[in-house]
Amino acid sequence: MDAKPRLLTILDAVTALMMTAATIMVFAYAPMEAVMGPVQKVFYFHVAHSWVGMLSFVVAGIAGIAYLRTKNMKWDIVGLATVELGMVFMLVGIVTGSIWARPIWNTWWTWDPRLTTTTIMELIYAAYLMLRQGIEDPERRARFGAVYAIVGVISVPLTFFSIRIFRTIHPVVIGSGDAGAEGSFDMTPRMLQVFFFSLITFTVFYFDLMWHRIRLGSLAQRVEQLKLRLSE
Amino acid sequence: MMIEVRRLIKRFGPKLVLRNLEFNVAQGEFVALLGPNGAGKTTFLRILSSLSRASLGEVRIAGFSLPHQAAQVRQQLGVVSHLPLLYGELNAEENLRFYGKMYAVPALDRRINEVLKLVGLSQRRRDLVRTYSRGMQQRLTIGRAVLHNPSVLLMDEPHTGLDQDACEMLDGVLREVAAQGHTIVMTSHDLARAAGLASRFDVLTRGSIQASVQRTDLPEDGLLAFYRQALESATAARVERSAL
Amino acid sequence: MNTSAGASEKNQAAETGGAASYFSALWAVIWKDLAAEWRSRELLSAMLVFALLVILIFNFALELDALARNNVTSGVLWVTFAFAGTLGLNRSMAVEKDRGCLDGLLLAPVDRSVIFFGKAISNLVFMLVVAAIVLPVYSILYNVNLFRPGLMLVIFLGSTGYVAVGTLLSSMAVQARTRDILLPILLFPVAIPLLVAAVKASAGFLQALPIEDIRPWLNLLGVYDVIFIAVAFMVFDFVVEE
Amino acid sequence: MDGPANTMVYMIAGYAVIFTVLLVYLISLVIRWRNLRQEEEILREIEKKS
Repeated sequence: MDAKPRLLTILDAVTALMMTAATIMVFAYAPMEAVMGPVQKVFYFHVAHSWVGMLSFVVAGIAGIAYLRTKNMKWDIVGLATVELGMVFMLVGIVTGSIWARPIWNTWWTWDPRLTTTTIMELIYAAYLMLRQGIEDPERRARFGAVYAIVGVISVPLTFFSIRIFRTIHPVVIGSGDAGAEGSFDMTPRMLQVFFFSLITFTVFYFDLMWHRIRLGSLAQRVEQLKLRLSE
Repeated sequence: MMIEVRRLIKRFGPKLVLRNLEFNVAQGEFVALLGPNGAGKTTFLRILSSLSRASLGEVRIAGFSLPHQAAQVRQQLGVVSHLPLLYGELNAEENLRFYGKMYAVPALDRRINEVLKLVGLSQRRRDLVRTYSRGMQQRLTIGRAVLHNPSVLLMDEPHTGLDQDACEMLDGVLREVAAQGHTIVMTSHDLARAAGLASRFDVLTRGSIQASVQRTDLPEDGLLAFYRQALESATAARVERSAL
Repeated sequence: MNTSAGASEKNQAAETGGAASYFSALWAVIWKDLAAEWRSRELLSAMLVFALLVILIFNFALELDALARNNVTSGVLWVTFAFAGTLGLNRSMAVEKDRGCLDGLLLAPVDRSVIFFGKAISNLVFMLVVAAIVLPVYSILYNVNLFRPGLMLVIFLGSTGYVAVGTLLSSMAVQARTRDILLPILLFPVAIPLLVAAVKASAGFLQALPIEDIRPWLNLLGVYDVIFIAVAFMVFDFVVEE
Repeated sequence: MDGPANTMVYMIAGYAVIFTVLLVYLISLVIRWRNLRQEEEILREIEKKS
């Protein structure tokens, strides 16, 4: 498994192509939004990052369940990989959201449900990593990580609803939602195309990165096993 | 057979702690499990006591297999580990009553009296366990383990941390327990102590049982020689294997 | 050997007296926690002193004058309960772990949920005792009447959810190297919806808002309790079994 | 004067953040991969010797 699989190389190339295309589309193809100006273009990648962040945390929960059912270490590697990726993507999502909010809402930060929830998600998965760090035995580490990932992924929608009951000012992009939210806008067909293309691109990017990160995880596991065997 | 273990393998990550261990104990035997530190004695006992799972292999206790029939196995087991498993803020009687309820022991009050008498703590039954000496705690621990009349008693280094007198008293309790027909497996690294108690001696090293001898087959004062020989042959076998 | 005959007898007994022996074991776990605590009062006194200190600090940090108090009382109360709660949860599990009693519990032929519910219920009792002492003290200190049935309900619902998650997470935390600091880090982010709802519902009752305004928060509390009791019940086995 | 607001700076900042973070993450993956490979080789050497 040391050699890089052909399929992965192809996936790398496809991802690179799509990323380039998406970037070009954002800057050259998507129209300028009439009120917000250029900053609106951040939105395409911002939403894509947040989406991938969400996706990866859901995957973490699923990997947790799968680990507890099968006790197969592969699922632990998947869980750790997806949490790490989720943290990176979610961080970008939060920071870009904040940058977008500054000119539009006139503030870097608001305690709106999505912002707050995503921030709490980051904290949950930071706690996940700290929990793992505190446990030497790989089998127990995997078990506890899986349990915490499940607890975490269940608490996230509840967190969202709890803050949702406060009034939100985050624009609801898809669906009619509260139309009065400041900074919402109607997407032209071109905008929609760019938007969905970005989503697809970043989803592909996620799976590409996951593959790499899982390979890294397997390698780390081999090294850890070697160390344990030598310390015997 | 009270305990039947077939081809037991336990790995921690890549580390093989128990390799193809075979172990059988008949009803009423008192087996001393000897071996150097790190041989896997404690791990093996934890698997027998259902606290840890085997990676591979078959474990049957009193006819029930682990881990599928863990609840039935647990009912048949009394366990003494190197920790007391007692609550310091409760007295002897309360500790026993608590465990008695967990095991659903019938006629609990009478049984508690019997057990306290057996381990010689009737006088101090109302004292908090945290005020007990190490030896008294250990005797109560054994009382706790036999409370529900288990058919199998597992003990991990029961003499650890006890002085000479406490050891003698503990041995007295253990002989009495053995005389009641419990099947006992005890790990120990104290050969002299084990020699005075057990009816059978097994040497566990490098993750499997290397040798086993009945007390009756043992020459006078021959346990040490037997133990040394078992360890040496195990080392020799390993050297041979790695030379190949 | 009559082991097989004896076993089937025992099985039958387990089937007929299943519920009775389940609750007898559950009660035994709760009873021994409460009895031990009654002797030493270690945990409760620590929780209480800590809770009162938190309130004292809030007094100076927030300048709890009469006007501010109405708005922040529920927040102060829940921060106090949450902090004191983690203290108790951690200690109650560490006691089991240190003397090997957790192994003792696991060796018993009872369902693992007995251990979980037993520990959770005794933790709940500790939290409620702390609340029962903090509330009157707070009422006297700040001259507000906290004795409203609605608030009691919220405290009960909030504490229930908190100890359900907390007992599960503390049984993981005590098995980690960093156990002294780990529990709050694990517990607070997943308890946020619970705390938000509890604070809001308490504030609603304190300000005598119409019940329609409070109901969403009560619903959220109920949903959180049900979901997390169920989840903790399902995954607790994996936390304690090797 | 009702044209698009001038928010170019924010757009640039946004994309700068996106690409920087992703780049840093990719580099960290590569570095970790290399370090682990080295470590693995060293450990295998030691294992062979013993």
